[in-house]
Amino acid sequence: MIGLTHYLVLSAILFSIGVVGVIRRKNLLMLFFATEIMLNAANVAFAAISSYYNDLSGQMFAFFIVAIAASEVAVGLGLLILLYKKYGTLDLDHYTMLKG
Amino acid sequence: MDGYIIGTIIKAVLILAIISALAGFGTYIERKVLAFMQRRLGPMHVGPYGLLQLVADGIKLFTKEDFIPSGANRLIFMIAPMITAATAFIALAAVPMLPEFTLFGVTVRPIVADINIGILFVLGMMAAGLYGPLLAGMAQDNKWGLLGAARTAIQFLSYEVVTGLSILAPIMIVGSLSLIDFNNYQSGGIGDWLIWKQPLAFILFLIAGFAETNRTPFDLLEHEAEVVSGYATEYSGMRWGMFFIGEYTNMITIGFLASLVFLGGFNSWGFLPGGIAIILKVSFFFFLMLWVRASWPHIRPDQLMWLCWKVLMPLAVINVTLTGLVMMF
Amino acid sequence: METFAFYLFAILITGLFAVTVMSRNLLYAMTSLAAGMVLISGLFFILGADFLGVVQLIVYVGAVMALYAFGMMFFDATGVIKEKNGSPFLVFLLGGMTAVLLVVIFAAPVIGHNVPSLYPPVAGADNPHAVGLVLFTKYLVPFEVAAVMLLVAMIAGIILAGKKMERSISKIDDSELETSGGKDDE
Amino acid sequence: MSLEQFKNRNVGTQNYRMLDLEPTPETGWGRFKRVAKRAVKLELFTGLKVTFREMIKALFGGEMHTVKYPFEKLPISPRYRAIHEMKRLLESGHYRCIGCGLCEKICISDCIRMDTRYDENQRKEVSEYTINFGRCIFCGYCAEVCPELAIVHGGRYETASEQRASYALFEDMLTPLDKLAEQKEYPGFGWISPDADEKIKKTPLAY
Repeated sequence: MIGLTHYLVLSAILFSIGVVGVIRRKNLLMLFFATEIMLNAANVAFAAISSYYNDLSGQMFAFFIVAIAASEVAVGLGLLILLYKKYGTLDLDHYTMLKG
Repeated sequence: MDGYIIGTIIKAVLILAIISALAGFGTYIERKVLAFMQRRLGPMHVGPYGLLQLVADGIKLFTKEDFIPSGANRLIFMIAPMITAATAFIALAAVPMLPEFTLFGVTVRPIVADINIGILFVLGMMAAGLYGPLLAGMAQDNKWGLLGAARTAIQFLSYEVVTGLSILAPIMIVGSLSLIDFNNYQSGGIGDWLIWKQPLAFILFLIAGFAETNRTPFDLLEHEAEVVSGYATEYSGMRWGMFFIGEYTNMITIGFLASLVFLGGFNSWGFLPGGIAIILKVSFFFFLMLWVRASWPHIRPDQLMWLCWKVLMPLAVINVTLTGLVMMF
Repeated sequence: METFAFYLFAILITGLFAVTVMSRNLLYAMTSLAAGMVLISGLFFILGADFLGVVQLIVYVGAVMALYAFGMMFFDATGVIKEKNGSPFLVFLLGGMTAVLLVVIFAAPVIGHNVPSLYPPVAGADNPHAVGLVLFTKYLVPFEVAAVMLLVAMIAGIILAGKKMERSISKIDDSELETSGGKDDE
Repeated sequence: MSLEQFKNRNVGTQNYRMLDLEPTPETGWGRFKRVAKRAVKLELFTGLKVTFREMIKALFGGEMHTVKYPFEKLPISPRYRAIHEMKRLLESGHYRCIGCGLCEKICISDCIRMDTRYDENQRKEVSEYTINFGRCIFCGYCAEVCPELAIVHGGRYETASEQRASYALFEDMLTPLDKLAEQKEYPGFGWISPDADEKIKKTPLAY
């Protein structure tokens, strides 16, 4: 039988995958993807806790996370498009103008 | 429990078979109706009245050479048509097709999964269906495909908003998301149909449905005169056939949704039993799509966006607000 | 049945997200991420959070990922990404340590067995009703704040990405195009 | 449809009708008024009505306009430019081509190849003549330039075949000897126009 722990471990693994992505990738779009993975992992944990503790607060937080992801994509994609128009690349290593 | 699973599997297979056959038959009907409206004969020579044309088409689609362009992303190119077909059929899972009937002493409910959020599930699955054309256009190494994919993204994303908002007002009146509840709400004859309470929502839903199924006033995704065939430029054979089946299945789904939500669903209609009534309604919507295709020219992409964001969406929001005010007082 | 569904979904989601993180091809990454999100909505359905599952389908899969895909068309992103990885060993060490740490934390016996349920679902109401009741009473202020945040994000997105939107290319005179030829190509 | 309708090229004598279109409104208020007027007059449904009426007429009135193509064919215009034909001299039956090579020279898609040699009478003789119909765009320049009216465009438009090389040889295009009596002069490209006499002006000799 599947218990809360199963879902939490799954969520932790997914979150770690997101962390690996954030550390490893240099492409800005891939960083956004990794962020989405982490948000989704949190969603899974929230929904599981909400279901097993019989409390709707978890689902509420999941809804707000979805809203945050939606606004993140709106602003972030606009910024990415601007950056790409300006530098012609999305590679983080190229954005080094603040380096002394 | 086992009986339930077996019953569900049987229902799913039946719906898959019947609807894909109907989708094939729909191409024949479309050709015939369009031909008559243009004073032509349409397919005539394969079988009586050209009825076997769809068999011939099927043979042609299956035996046609299936090639993948050398610059394309092979894997994505291959799975994109399956996404279209699969999401179209999954969306049908939450749609009740016919009223309950008894067969060999077993009461059959012709719905694969009666979930209490049925209508949102259908809309969500049709929203996920946009990945078919989108990925197909991006995976093939073709400018027309990319343009088609860009148009897919803007058209489907924009009109999902209108579909959702227009159907929100009926949801508020009925107070449930289950399509069966919608049907039961309108069980009292023609006077109970939701179209009389929500005419604006019905029109908005119909327009958005045309856009979501890529039908003619809004068939920007694969309009031959502008983008060769849009997302389907490089597709041939059975992969292209899957796009086709998905599109026709979506047409049938929109027809069922419109009949169930606004036109009284499968309640018996006068002397007509409910099953025949809903088939008539869906057939009418199917015919309406062909009729409109024969009559109206299609519009430019900027007009499409103008229509969605400056006309339909404000109207939908006003409709929802008015419905809320009327229900409150 | 539920066990089987959970393990199927869990393995598929993990694999798909791993593909997202590891793939050198943006198209593969986007596709597998979207597929993973669809499967996560399946997890929500198993957990009984029907409405959350549908929101995941419509908002995440239907809108957010589609927007990313639309954005990818601006970036010429169908090819292979070249990126330099400084020290893959360090990455996997850090990632692995995070994973181990999180799993240990979550798998450890949680001291939450007697946590009182703050907003239990209303008896007799199905999931959308219960969610609506809680969302519009206890969480009304956060809901409004989220709405304002979405509005702000929408305006910001339009302003960032939509420069020169009022300029219609089809309404420019041909003579003007000829005289200013090449100037627009920045 | 009869051939006369094809031949009638006097634009303006046909029964055309000018549509009384109002000018496109420039201001926002004008546009709104137009939208409102069209919505009230239900102009969209006029289109639906027309197509439905046509369908009823076609189904029950028998007003079908289909030409069952392989079984019945419409006449084509005399100036239609399909597969080339090589003509023969009516008196001797010899082919008209004198091997001047003008058609090869003028061909803009570079699809005509010809080879000539002197025969025993020291006359130029065409030894090889091919047209690559994979490249030909049927522009009609070869027929226009030919001084002997030897190469013309015929009316054979059904050109599906197993091989690309079909129709492409000199012998395939040449009028068969036994059909010489039926050879029709070509009134289209390259042929002098019927009113050529009126168009010719006398060269002024007195300067």
